[in-house]
Order: sequence, then C-alpha cells, then structure tokens
Amino acid sequence: MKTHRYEVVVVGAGGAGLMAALQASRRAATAVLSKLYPIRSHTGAAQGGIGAALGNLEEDSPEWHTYDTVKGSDYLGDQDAIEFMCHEAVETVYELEHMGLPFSRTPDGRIAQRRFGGHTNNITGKPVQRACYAADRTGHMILQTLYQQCIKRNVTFFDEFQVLDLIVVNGAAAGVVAIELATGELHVFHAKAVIFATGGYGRMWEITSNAYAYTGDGIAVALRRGIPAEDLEFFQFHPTGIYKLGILITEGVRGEGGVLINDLGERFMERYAPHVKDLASRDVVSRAMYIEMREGRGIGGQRYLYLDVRPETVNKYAAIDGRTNPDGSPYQVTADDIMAKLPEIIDFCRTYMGVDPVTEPMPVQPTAHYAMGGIPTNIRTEVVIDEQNTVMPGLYAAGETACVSVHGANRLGTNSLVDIIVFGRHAGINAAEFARGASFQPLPSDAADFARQQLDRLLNSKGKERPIEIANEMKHTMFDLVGVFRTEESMQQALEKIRELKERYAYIQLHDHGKIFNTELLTAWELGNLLDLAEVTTVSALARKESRGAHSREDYPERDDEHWLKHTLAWLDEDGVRLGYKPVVITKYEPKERVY
Amino acid sequence: MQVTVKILRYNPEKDEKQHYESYQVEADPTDRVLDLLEKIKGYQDGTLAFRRSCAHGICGSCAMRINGRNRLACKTLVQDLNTTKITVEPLLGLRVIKDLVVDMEIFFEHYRAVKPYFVNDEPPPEKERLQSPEERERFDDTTKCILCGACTTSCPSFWANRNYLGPAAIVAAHRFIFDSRDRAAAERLKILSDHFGVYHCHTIYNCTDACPRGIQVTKAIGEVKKAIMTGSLD
Amino acid sequence: MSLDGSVGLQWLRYRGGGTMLAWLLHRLTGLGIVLFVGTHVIAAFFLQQLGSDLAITITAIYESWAFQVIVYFCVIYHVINGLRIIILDLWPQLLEYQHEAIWLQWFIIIPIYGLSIFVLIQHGLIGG
Amino acid sequence: MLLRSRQVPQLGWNLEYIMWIFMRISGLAMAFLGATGMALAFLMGARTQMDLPTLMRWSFFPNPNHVVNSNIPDVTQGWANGFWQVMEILIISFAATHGFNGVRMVIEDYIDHSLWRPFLRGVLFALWLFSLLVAIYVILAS
Ligand SMILES: Cc1cc2nc3c(=O)[nH]c(=O)nc-3n(C[C@H](O)[C@H](O)[C@H](O)COP(=O)(O)OP(=O)(O)OC[C@H]3O[C@@H](n4cnc5c(N)ncnc54)[C@H](O)[C@@H]3O)c2cc1C
Ligand code: HEM
Ligand code: SF4
Ligand code: F3S
Ligand code: FES
Repeated sequence: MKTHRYEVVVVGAGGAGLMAALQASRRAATAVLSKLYPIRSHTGAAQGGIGAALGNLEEDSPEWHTYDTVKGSDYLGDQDAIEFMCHEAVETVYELEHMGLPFSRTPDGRIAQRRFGGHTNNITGKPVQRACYAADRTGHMILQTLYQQCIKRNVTFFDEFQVLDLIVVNGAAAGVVAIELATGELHVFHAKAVIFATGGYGRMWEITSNAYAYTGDGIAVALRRGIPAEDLEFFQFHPTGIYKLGILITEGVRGEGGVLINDLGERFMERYAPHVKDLASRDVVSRAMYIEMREGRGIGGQRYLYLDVRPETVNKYAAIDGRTNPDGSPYQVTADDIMAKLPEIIDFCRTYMGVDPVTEPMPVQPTAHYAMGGIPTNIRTEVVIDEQNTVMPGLYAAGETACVSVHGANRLGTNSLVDIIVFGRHAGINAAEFARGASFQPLPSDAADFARQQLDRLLNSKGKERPIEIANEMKHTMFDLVGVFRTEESMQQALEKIRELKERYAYIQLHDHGKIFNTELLTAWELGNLLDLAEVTTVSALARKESRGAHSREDYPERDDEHWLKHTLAWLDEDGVRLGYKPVVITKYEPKERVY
Repeated sequence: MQVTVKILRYNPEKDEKQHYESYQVEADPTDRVLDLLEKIKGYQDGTLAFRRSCAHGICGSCAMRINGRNRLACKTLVQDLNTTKITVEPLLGLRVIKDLVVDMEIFFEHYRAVKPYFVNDEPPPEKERLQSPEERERFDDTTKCILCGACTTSCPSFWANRNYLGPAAIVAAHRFIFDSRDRAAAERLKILSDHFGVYHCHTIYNCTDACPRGIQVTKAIGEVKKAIMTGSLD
Repeated sequence: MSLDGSVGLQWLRYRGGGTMLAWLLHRLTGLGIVLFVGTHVIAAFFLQQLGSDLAITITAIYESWAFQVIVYFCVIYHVINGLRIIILDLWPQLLEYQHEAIWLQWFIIIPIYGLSIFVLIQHGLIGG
Repeated sequence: MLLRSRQVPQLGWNLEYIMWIFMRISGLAMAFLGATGMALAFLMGARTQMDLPTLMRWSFFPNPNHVVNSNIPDVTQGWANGFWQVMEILIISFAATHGFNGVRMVIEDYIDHSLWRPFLRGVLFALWLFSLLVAIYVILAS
C-alpha cells in the first residue's frame, strides 16, 4: 500500500473535476484521480451546448436565464444558487473561449448560439438562442480544452485510479483510498481537502444515454460514510434517445427545427405545450411521448416515435410557426445546414441505425439521462450533511454528482455544462483556499481497511450469482417501475425487487481473482453502488407524494407546494434508508404553475 | 445468429505468451462488437479485460484490432464485418497490460510533446476573441479527435519506431497550428520538423482509414508539412 | 509478440489495404533500384577496368530479359508512385482522395509496364 | 470575412527537412531528365531504330554502353558527346543521392537514437561517395 500526500485531491476528471483542478493547482498542491483517462470522461459526450446569456444573436439576459432555470426546476431549485450560476455563466463561457475552446461562430465572428428547450425570451415567451455550441460536440470540446490547459499547467494526474472510500477523521475529510487499475494496489491519498466530481449514475436504467462508468461511485462512497444523498428521486429522462440503444440525440436537433411525430404523422407536442411545442422542457416532452405511445400512437404501435429533421419538415413547421432568422427573413434550412450543424448526430444515426436523418426520420424513445440529485452542497460547493446545512470540513462536490441544487426537479438542457464549469471552478478555488488555512488531519492506521474489506468480500464471496444478471434485472426494474411515470404500487414492487437483488448480490461469483486490471471486480463493486442508489432513489420517490419535474406520479398527478416544496435528504443506514427534508431557497420567484 | 469471437488474450499473472481463445456468442446483426465482449465477460469468462465507457464512439476507450484493422469496438456492428468469425486483438505497437488493455503512456507522451494547448499571451478582450466562421472551419476537422490511438497504432512508421510522434500527436498540433487565435504555431512546427516528427510519415494512410471519427489525418499531416515548407498557415 | 510493444512480424497481418501496399512497394522498389543500379554500375566499372569474370556474369544476368522484367517494374512503379507522392505533397488537400489517386496510378502503371515487358519478352525470346 | 494571411518565420534547416525536400526535387528532376532523354532519343530516330526497353534504359541512363545493341549507326560517337555525359552525370548524381538517402530513411525508421545512427550514416556516406565517383568515372572513361 502506498501513501501520497496532497493538499487537495480531486476525484474525477470530467468537466467539473478538471475545472476544479485547474483552479486548485494554481493555489495548492493538487492531485487528480480518475478511474478513466481524463479525456474518456462523460463530459465528452455532451452535444448540444452550454447555456449563457451572451445575447450574441438576440436580446437576452442572465435574469431571464435565472427565471427559466427556476421554472424548469419546477421551483425546487435553490434560487440563490441558480442566480449565481446564471450570472457567472457569461463570464465562464468567455473564460473557456480564452482557453481556446473552438466554439462555432456567428458571421461577425462571435460565439454562435442556438435554441434549447425551456430557454425563452421572458417578454415574448418565445425560445431564445442561448446555448453556446461547438457544432454538436460542445462537451467534447470543453473536456479537451480543459485537459489541454491542465497539461499546460502541469497538473498532477493519477489516471485509472478508482476511488473506493473517503477517509473521514474528526468529522472532516482527510483523504481517499483508491485502487490502481494497472496493478490492483491500494493507495491512500492523504489530503486537507477532497473534491468529488464523479458524475452521475444513469447506468441504473435499462435504456440510458450514460456511459458504463456512470455508476454513482461518488454518491455511494459518501453514503457509506454517513453523508446523505439529496433529491435522488429526480432523474431526468431525455425525450430523444436512439430506439433501444438509448444513445442521445441532442435537443439541439429540435432547436434547429426538428419536430417529434407520432404514428398518425401529427406533431403532437402542439397539444402538450402550445407555446414552445417541441422545445418544452424535457420532463414535459418525455411524458407527452409516453402518453402518445401508451395510447397506441407509437410508430406502428411500437414503443418509439419519430424525430424528424428532414429539411422539408423543418421548413414546413418553421413556416407554420412563423419562425424567422435574426434579420427577419423566414427561417429555412437545407440538407447542408443540417449536416454542418449536427454532424455527430448524423454519424450516430448512420452507424447505429442505418438511418440518414437528412432523408429519413429517426426512431427515438425517452432515455435515462441526468441525475438532478446527488451529494448535497451549499452554494460554495461545500458538502453539507444534514437538514441544517452543516458543512463537513474539507469535503467539496461539484458537477453531476453534486446537488447544489440548481436543477431542482428538472434540469434544462445546456445547464449541466454551466453547472460543471461554474461550480467546478468554485470548488477548486474554495477547496484550495480551505486547504491553505487548514492542517492535515492525522491519518488513521487502518485507512485502507474499509476499502479492502469491500473488495475482499466480493472476491471471497462463495455464491453462484452472476453480476451481469443482477445488473440487468435492476436496470429493467428501474426503467419499468421507477421510470418516467411512477405509482405507489410500481415503486413498492421495485423496492422489493431491489432488496431481493441486494441479497443476491451478497452471493455473487467472480472468475477473476487477479490483481492486474481486474475489471470484473470493479464492475461488481460498481454494481453495489448502483444497488444502493437504486434503493435510495426508490425510497425517496415513494415518499414524495406529488408530481414535480421529472418525478411524475400517476397517483398524485399534481404538484403540491404546500407539503412538498422541499429537498429530500436520504441516509443509508444498516437497516435501510432514512429520510429527512430541508427547505428550498426562494428569493425572487414565487412558485406558480408551469406551462410551456 | 451465432458468431465466433476469437480473442488474443494475455494474463500477465498466468501466461507467458499471448494466445487466442474462441467464444461462441449469440448475436444480432446490429450488435456492437463491444456488446459481444460484454456478453462474453458477463456470461462466459469474467477474466476478460478491455476498456470501455461511453459505448457510442465518443470517449476513445475501446480502440482495438477487429478483424485485422483498428476500430472502436462500440462503433463496429457485427453486420459491418460481413462475417460470423470475429477476431479481436489489442492495438499493435503498445505494451499489452492484460488481454485487450494496452499501456497508452507513450501515446500520451507524444501527445504532450507537441504543446497540445492554446497559447496566446496577449491580454484577452473583455468578451470573446473574434474568429470568422471560415477561420473556425480551417481546423474543424482536427478538433474531432478523441485520442483513441487507432491511428498511431495502425501506422507502419510507428510500428517501426515508437519514437515517431505519430499521427494523433500531429493531429493535435494541427488543431492549434491552424487556429487563427493561437500564437505558438512556429514552436510546434519546429518540434514537428525535428527528427521524430512529420518526416517519419510516408503518407501510408492507414491512420486515415482507421480513424473512427473520419478525420482526414494524412491530409492534416500533409498540411503541416506544407506549412513547414512554405511558412504559410492559410 | 507485443508484450513489450515491439511489433515483430505481426504487422504483416494488419489489413492496411491498397495504400499500405503502395507504400510497401515504393519502399521495396526504391531499395531494389538502389541494389540493381548499384551492382550494375560497380560491375560495369570492373568490367571496364579488369574485364573480370564476375563482372561479366553480373552484367549478363542484369541484362537478361528475365531480370529486366523485375527492374522495369521497380523503375516504372517507383517513378509513377513517386510522382504521385510529390503531387499530393504539394497539394495536401488532394490527400482526401488518396485511394482514388492510387487506383488512378495503377491505371497508368499497368499499361506502361505491360507494354514494356511485352516488348521486352518478345525481344528476349525472339531476339531483337 | 476574409481570412487573414498568417505566416510563421522560417524555421531553421535540419537534415530531415532538407532531405525531404531533396527527395521531391530530385524525383522531379530525374523524371524530367528521363523524359528529356527519351524525347531526344526519339528525335534522333530511336522510334524506328531502337526497341522500347533499350530506349527506356537508355533515356534514364544515357550511357553509350546502353545503346550499343541498337541498330543506330555510329551510335557510340553520336551519344558520346559532352551533352549526354552531362545529362548522365546529372541523373546518376541525383539517383545516387536520392537512393542512398532513401536507404538511410529506411534504416533510420527502424533504429532508435543511438550510436548506430552516426555509424550507419558514415558507412552510407562512404558508399554514396564511392558509387558516385565510380559512376562518373565510368561515364567519362567510356
Ligand atoms: C449524451 C449526453 C449528452 C449531454 N448533453 C449535454 C448538453 O448538451 N448540455 C449540457 O449542459 N449537458 C449535457 N449533458 C450532461 C453533462 O454532459 C454531464 O452532466 C456533465 O458532463 C457531467 O460532468 P461531470 O464533470 O460531473 O462528470 P464526468 O464528466 O462524467 O466525469 C466524471 C469523472 O469522474 C471519474 N470517476 C467516477 N467515478 C470515479 C471513482 N470511483 N474514482 C475515481 N474517479 C471516478 C470519471 O473517471 C470521470 O473522470 C449530456 C450528458 C449526456 C450523457
Ligand atoms: C523519377 C524518379 C523517381 C521519383 C519520382 C522518386 C520519388 C521518390 C519519393 C517522392 C520518395 C520519398 C517517399 C517518401 O518520403 O515516403 C522516394 C523514396 C525513395 N526512392 Fe525514389 N524516386 C525516383 C527514383 C529513384 C531511384 C532511381 C532510386 C534508386 C536509386 C530511388 C530510390 C528510392 C528509395 C530507396 C527511397 C526510400 C523509400 C522509402 O523511404 O520507403 N528512387 N522516391
Ligand atoms: S485522429 Fe482519429 S484515430 Fe487518431 S486518435 Fe484522434 S480520433 Fe483516434
Ligand atoms: S499511417 Fe503513418 S505514415 Fe503517415 S499517413 Fe498515416 S501517419
Ligand atoms: S466505449 Fe467510448 S469509444 Fe468505445
């Protein structure tokens, strides 16, 4: 076992982790640990854009962005944090540009922007061009740019080190324990401040846009150390995943004028969101799609619909909507425009479905996409551990793994990239500053024991259960029973299943008992994380007897501000999940009904 | 349908040499090769090691040799291979750690050697630096790179001599050399005109054929050579 | 085996396609020409100076029609492929069409080479 | 918006760069000289007098030895003048330099930075010089 000592340890090297590392390493001795090579992180998969009210193409303001986000969150987002993020967004996007990020450009050379669901001009209510983009690989460019800057600044990386445990001493974070994949050895990283930026946990669902690595490690590790998880019942289902595969088709497609079509050839979103139609927020669109499919209007009666971005369709509906270019001329696209703005999407469709979006509509279905909930933090990205927002000294979280909460019950497209950049940056600054003023906690002699125990239990388990079967059953259960629509009954059933799976998990069988690159062992460990989070998600969702944002219950179809305008906190104890609640921060915007 | 997947395996804790092992798998024509590997790992042999994350060709983890050519396992469908016999081998020219997992350190070392980051020390404007769509277009192709390594490890010049910086590093340099906002083109061109730079490239083109992102790698290298020759970055 | 990263002969199994073959042939034909022309010139030198038997044999082999079939391939292939390389180096934007360029060059090489060896063999067998 | 023209200052010369350019220039030059030789041979009656292989062999290396088999009268004198000697010396110098540098490139592809490199370079240089001198001698002496 090796021990390392750094003032700040960043866990995760996606957008949030790298941004934190860039800031922290300027101020304190910093190490970045990541289970993947940094450039393999899931931030690279983000397509459509990063929201910031630059107003490069039409009038816009951070206030509008704030309001849209609050509304998008179904009023569950903390308004102080949202306001902070939306104002910071502008400056941070410029900062990214100054780091060399190759944004697409407007004819006069400025950062190009496009429409995205839920982002509106607050006066007219019409969609506004707020998403700054680099073709349809915005996340890829953010990840690459940040990694490049880290190379420039000589940031210390420990690539392919998977963090298994958080060391807590005297109620403060004192470091992490990680396994080096290439050798199987455990390493202890002694630190004054730890930043978690480990991404989401969408691999819990069957159809998902998320990477294999999205197994909620950060949240699960924190849960095992007595830190609660906030708002896990809110998990976003993106309307347009490739049928069966779940691979994401960016909302940018609809931003560029694509429309959703049912079996009758109707543009059904007209009925559900008369103002913004296909650009309503994601929870609204996903629900509408489910209803269409349930009522038999899926294509050929199947569980998918069409997303149509053929130039003739786009032009037809643009004319009906009276959509215009900034100069007032009618909005018209050609096949070449589509190819230039959405090259990746076209490539996905051709590769995986043999469908060419320029000449054929794409078969899509809602796909599990984004965790609104996570490790609870305050606006300074410090992790808080109870209803009174008590801070755990030295522990920070940012990105998808954290819940500030800026996304509340439903995240708007483009806001996650804003989140990781803005709060990643602040996590880096705050952690480094904390570290400079703090001293190292003494390291316990058995620092790596808990991690080792967890691995040994898996290695020595004597059962016959296959991890992949447990995983498949979990995914299936969660997608069917705790998916877009939920009921008391379905979730109760899910909970029983999850508990059964957890029991079976104790009897899994591993073939690989080696040390070097034992990915079977780590996948099994990750499955344990997912099972824990599945339980917490289901219990939190069962308790919340209302429909809000991404959490929509058929037995409680209305939002209930009187009883449920509050954040869930869930602890995972020996004997199951314990729930608590804390209030939502409301500053300017009183909750009102949400219509699009 | 039934396919046979033959994998070049190596477990450093047991084996002295690499050897092939074959597995029978039930597959759909639209299955990705990655799906087959997952099935083999999940149901037949848990010791199989390979890297993967995104499963849709965007993270660059799963580059390997499939039926004799470098590809991404998650972007290769069974039906694309036109056969039911699939051979999977690790990338060539890098040290094998285990099974299909190779040590990418040399690859990233070469990447870091070309200053793959934006350099411009002039004080930035308050807002964005301006860049016309045409100037942006100039280097668009090479911004797509996901550093999967398929190109460099398909290059006979790299196989011959692993000091050759390789196509991926040159692609990374190209992305900045032709960015109108960047100011370090001359330094990068100097590095690339040195002994292990672009002149090790004999336009063999395996790299371009292997690139899962469809980047015109050889063309990018050619443009760098031409820029060294003419001093012009247009 | 590539346990340490060295490639050995494994590369022969890489399915590189026509472009890799084009390079391989360019390399082999280039080396071939060096070898043939080198020995030929040196043999000519010794022939001229000493009239040595070995030099005579070498020259005879070199000038035999069978050997010339090989030399011709080397020269014609190397020249035309070399010109292709030079053209693409000057206009790198054409490198997108490398596959097409290589097809095109075979369409030039095959008739020229075919014609020359036809004449060559004819002369060799019938005697010119 | 128009693209601004961007320039970088001339980088220093180095062997790889010089040789890369030389390989292209010499290739072009050889092709040009070869074509010239062939054209002139045609003008001098080769079309009717000489077979194709001899013609080609001859136009790349216009050594009188290469023409003796042909049926052109007084060939040795006709082609043994100064012009053809210059042509041939040019071609052979290009070819020898191009060829030996090619061999160097191939070898250096396979060897690392080590003591072998200067050694092999020395050997190749000597061979190059030797063959060049021999070739010129053969031309002038015949
Ligand atoms: C297909 C897709 C498209 C999207 N498009 C958009 C978009 O257009 N706009 C937008 O705003 N958002 C988008 N999102 C959401 C957004 O991309 C993500 O939420 C965001 O990138 C998350 O960033 P992150 O830094 O938190 O995590 P990641 O980038 O995923 O990074 C997680 C890091 O943690 C590391 N890690 C995880 N576990 C461990 C462990 N145990 N030990 C060590 N390291 C660990 C990983 O290696 C990785 O480096 C999209 C998401 C997806 C899936
Ligand atoms: C018109 C005639 C010729 C042309 C156009 C030509 C062109 C070229 C070019 C462009 C290269 C560089 C290839 C690269 O960088 O990958 C090259 C390489 C080479 N040439 Fe020539 N060449 C010609 C004649 C010759 C002759 C006469 C010889 C031998 C004496 C020769 C021997 C070589 C060798 C050995 C190489 C190195 C091959 C390699 O690196 O793979 N060439 N040639
Ligand atoms: S250029 Fe293409 S093949 Fe090479 S590393 Fe980048 S994406 Fe992979
Ligand atoms: S395969 Fe290698 S030689 Fe050049 S064109 Fe590609 S880098
Ligand atoms: S798994 Fe990401 S590229 Fe294949």
